[in-house]
Amino acid sequence: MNPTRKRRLIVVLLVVAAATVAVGLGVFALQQNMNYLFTPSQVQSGAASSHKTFRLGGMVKAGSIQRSKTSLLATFTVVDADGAMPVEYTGILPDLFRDNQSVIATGHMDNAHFVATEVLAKHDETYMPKELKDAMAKAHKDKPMPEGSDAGGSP
Amino acid sequence: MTAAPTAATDNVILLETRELGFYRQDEPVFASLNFRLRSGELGLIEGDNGSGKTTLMRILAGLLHVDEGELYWHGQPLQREHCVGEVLFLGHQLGLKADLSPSENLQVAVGLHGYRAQTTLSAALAEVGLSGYDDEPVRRLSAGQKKRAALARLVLLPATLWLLDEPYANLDRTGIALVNRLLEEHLARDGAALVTSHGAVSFHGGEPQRIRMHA
Amino acid sequence: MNGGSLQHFFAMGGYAGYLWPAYAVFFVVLFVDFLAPLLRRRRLLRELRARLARKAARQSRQAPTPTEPA
Amino acid sequence: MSKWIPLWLHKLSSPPTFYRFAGALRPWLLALALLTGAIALYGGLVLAPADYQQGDAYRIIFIHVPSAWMSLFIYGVMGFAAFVALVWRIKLAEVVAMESAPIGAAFTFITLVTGSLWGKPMWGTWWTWDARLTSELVLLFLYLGVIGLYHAFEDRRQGARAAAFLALIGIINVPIVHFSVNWWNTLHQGSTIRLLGPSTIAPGMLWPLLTMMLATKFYYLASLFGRVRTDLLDLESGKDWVRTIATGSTLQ
Amino acid sequence: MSRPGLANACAAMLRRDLTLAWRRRGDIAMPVLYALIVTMLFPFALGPEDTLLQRIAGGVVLVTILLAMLLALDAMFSSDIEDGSLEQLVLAPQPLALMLAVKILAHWLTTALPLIVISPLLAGMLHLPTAVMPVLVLALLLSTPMLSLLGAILVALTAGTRRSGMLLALMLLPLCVPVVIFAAGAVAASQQGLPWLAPIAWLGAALVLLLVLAPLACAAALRIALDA
Repeated sequence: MNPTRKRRLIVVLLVVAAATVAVGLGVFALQQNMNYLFTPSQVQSGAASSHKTFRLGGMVKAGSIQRSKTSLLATFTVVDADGAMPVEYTGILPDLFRDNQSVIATGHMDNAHFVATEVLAKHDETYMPKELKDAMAKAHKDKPMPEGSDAGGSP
Repeated sequence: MTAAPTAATDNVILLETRELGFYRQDEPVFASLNFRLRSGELGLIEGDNGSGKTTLMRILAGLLHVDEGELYWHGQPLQREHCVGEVLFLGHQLGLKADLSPSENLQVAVGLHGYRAQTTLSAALAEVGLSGYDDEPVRRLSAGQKKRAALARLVLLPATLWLLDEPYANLDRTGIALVNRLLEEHLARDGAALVTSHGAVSFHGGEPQRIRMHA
Repeated sequence: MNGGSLQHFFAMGGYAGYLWPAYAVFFVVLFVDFLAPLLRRRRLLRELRARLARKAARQSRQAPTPTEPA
Repeated sequence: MSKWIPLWLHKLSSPPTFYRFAGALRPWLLALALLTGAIALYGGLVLAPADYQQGDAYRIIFIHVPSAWMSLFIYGVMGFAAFVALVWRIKLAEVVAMESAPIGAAFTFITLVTGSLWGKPMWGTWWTWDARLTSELVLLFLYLGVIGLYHAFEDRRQGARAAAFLALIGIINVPIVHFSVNWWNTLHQGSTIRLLGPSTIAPGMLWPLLTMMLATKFYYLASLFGRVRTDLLDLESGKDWVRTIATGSTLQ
Repeated sequence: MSRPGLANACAAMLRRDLTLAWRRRGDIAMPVLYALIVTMLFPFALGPEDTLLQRIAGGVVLVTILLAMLLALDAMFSSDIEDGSLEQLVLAPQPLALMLAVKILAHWLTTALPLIVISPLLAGMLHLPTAVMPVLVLALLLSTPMLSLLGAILVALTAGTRRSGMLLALMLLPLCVPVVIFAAGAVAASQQGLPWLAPIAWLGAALVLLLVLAPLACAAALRIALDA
């Protein structure tokens, strides 16, 4: 084998070996649990107890929003499939913040409720006029709009 | 291009250029350069300042990409891998680390290239006249002594083709004689060398092939 | 379209303060992007013409064409 | 090496030919961009109804989303041209790669600013370190790095090759940044327009979006051609064809 | 004539670079001093509040070390370019990528290793809990070689230019974003009592790939940059 080919072969073998090791480590890493967002039921089951500060994600329970008349204090309940967590937050809430809206709140636990330092509203990727939305809502009675997966390629 | 026919026609053609040209910002530095260099032959590249002598050297060394024309090495189109370890290049920058002594510098070069047969480091330093200086950092040597330290690489390392860009610069009379002696010995071993110089060179080991550069 | 609905249009349901700056940025950036090479081209051609004129002047002054340095 | 390239492409890649070709095509491309852009604006700002959730603020998507697409698309074009430039050393490819970078940077900048102007009322924040936003920001830095490296060299062609190399490294980097930031759960919504399955956007909102996408594509080509023409004049200023243009009475 | 083996060539290069670094010991101390000063400034700027300093300690140490390395990065090839040693290296009959890998290793040993050694001190100044220190050092051991490798490619690309300091920072920033995220992620996770192995594994995976690919890219970049 001439030296050029031999050198190329060595390079290719090294790359393949490195890729194998890297894939192995990647698989190992994926098996580890990386959860940076806790749902109310996870918090109640104690999954977040080791954290001081964490993120709470879920839907705003319909009718739970109460705004203070004297300050910017707002309290609401964040729910997921089988858990609920009272949240209190002082500050201006985003426009999209409303009933049944997905939100992410950053903050810490204070006794049984969550004190948020930041509340972000997550909107879905569906765009449609209000009339159409109402019509659709009528069609699938009290079924929430599908929350799309985040696997899309374009921003 | 004028390439005077030389006596050494029986030797193998080591290096050949065909219609070699080079452009900088689309301005030709030189164009259609043709010459053949046989083993045991010295090529003297002549030309004014800015005629592309250094550029040609860097192309032949493989530092610059060939824009136009072809290069042949032993009759084959030149590829980097073919002439690896057979070419020594001495450029304007000598490639010496100022904080290392001449012998330390040479050790690195030997580590990369290996020794030529029957040479030792101290013998090479003695040959270029740097015997007493092998522990002095290069920084403290004079310009001529630095050049000699770089020339010691030619003595020490194995190579077929030497590419020497202005080897006589900064050298005194004995230094010039040293370069000529090294060249003669190299040619006698069937090596070949290309030397650039813008000054007159008196080379005693036979008439060199003269290669004129112009755009 | 009467004045009222035009006003309504520009109000953008209360989001005018966000919407119109976004559109302004879009058009201003693209306009600058489009203009820059045109200006550069004008400058280049002007410089080139000046250079050629200088060269011609030089050549006419020295009757035998001088060798240009590469 | 050039035998792999079809003859017409080889001819087109000669600077004077491309200069004329681009010059002839550019006004048409610009006209198409303006026309489709105007239609899209009318459709997006006037005809399209307000969104059920976001009201009128969603109308920023008509520039934000096409710009975001273009920022990635142009990077793709730049990366491809950079690859061609490095492998085959074709001057035109170098110029296309280098002149795509400022346009890409412009679209990336627009994406970031309009996204910010959209995020404030909708999410409640101007900026969040979410995967898409961060990778878009990194994209901007990559574009700036390519532009900066290109201009750092005295020899333009050498600069182009070095910057092309950087552009290729960057291609690998963008998805990595995206996935690494994805860790921190993402706030940005998913893709609206899907290749597979139905789009989750009403048709009245979709067509202006697609039209605007077309307009930005036309605009990119028009702008690129203008830039490439200028750069070719600069790079080839020693050649006869450029002298003819410079001294010719008509600024063609 | 006898061609020296790869091991000999690597040893010669490594010895050369380490000797050179040792002859200029003062230069090794500079990044360390820089990192100490920058870390010291944080308590002054933010106030000596323990909880706040603790929260930012991991990230501050990482970023400080990144910046200190950036400071020393420019010098990786500059003297070799000035005196022509790099040309000689390119023309040597050894694989350029391997030789560059050795140079990068030498650079890492002389700039990053001293920084890693003092990193517990830096973290201690910001009251990072002692239990987190091993994770921090591990994260640094995996991430600093990546910065050296990525930096080497970019330094090689700018080898033909004169002004490169700011440009280098601009180009390195996007490339080191993922490295910083994962390294800081590991430290933060460990600090919060979470499993921190996953980000460390990602760092390891990236490092293994870069160890092979970066020297090759660096060699290609250098040939482009010298080609003028």
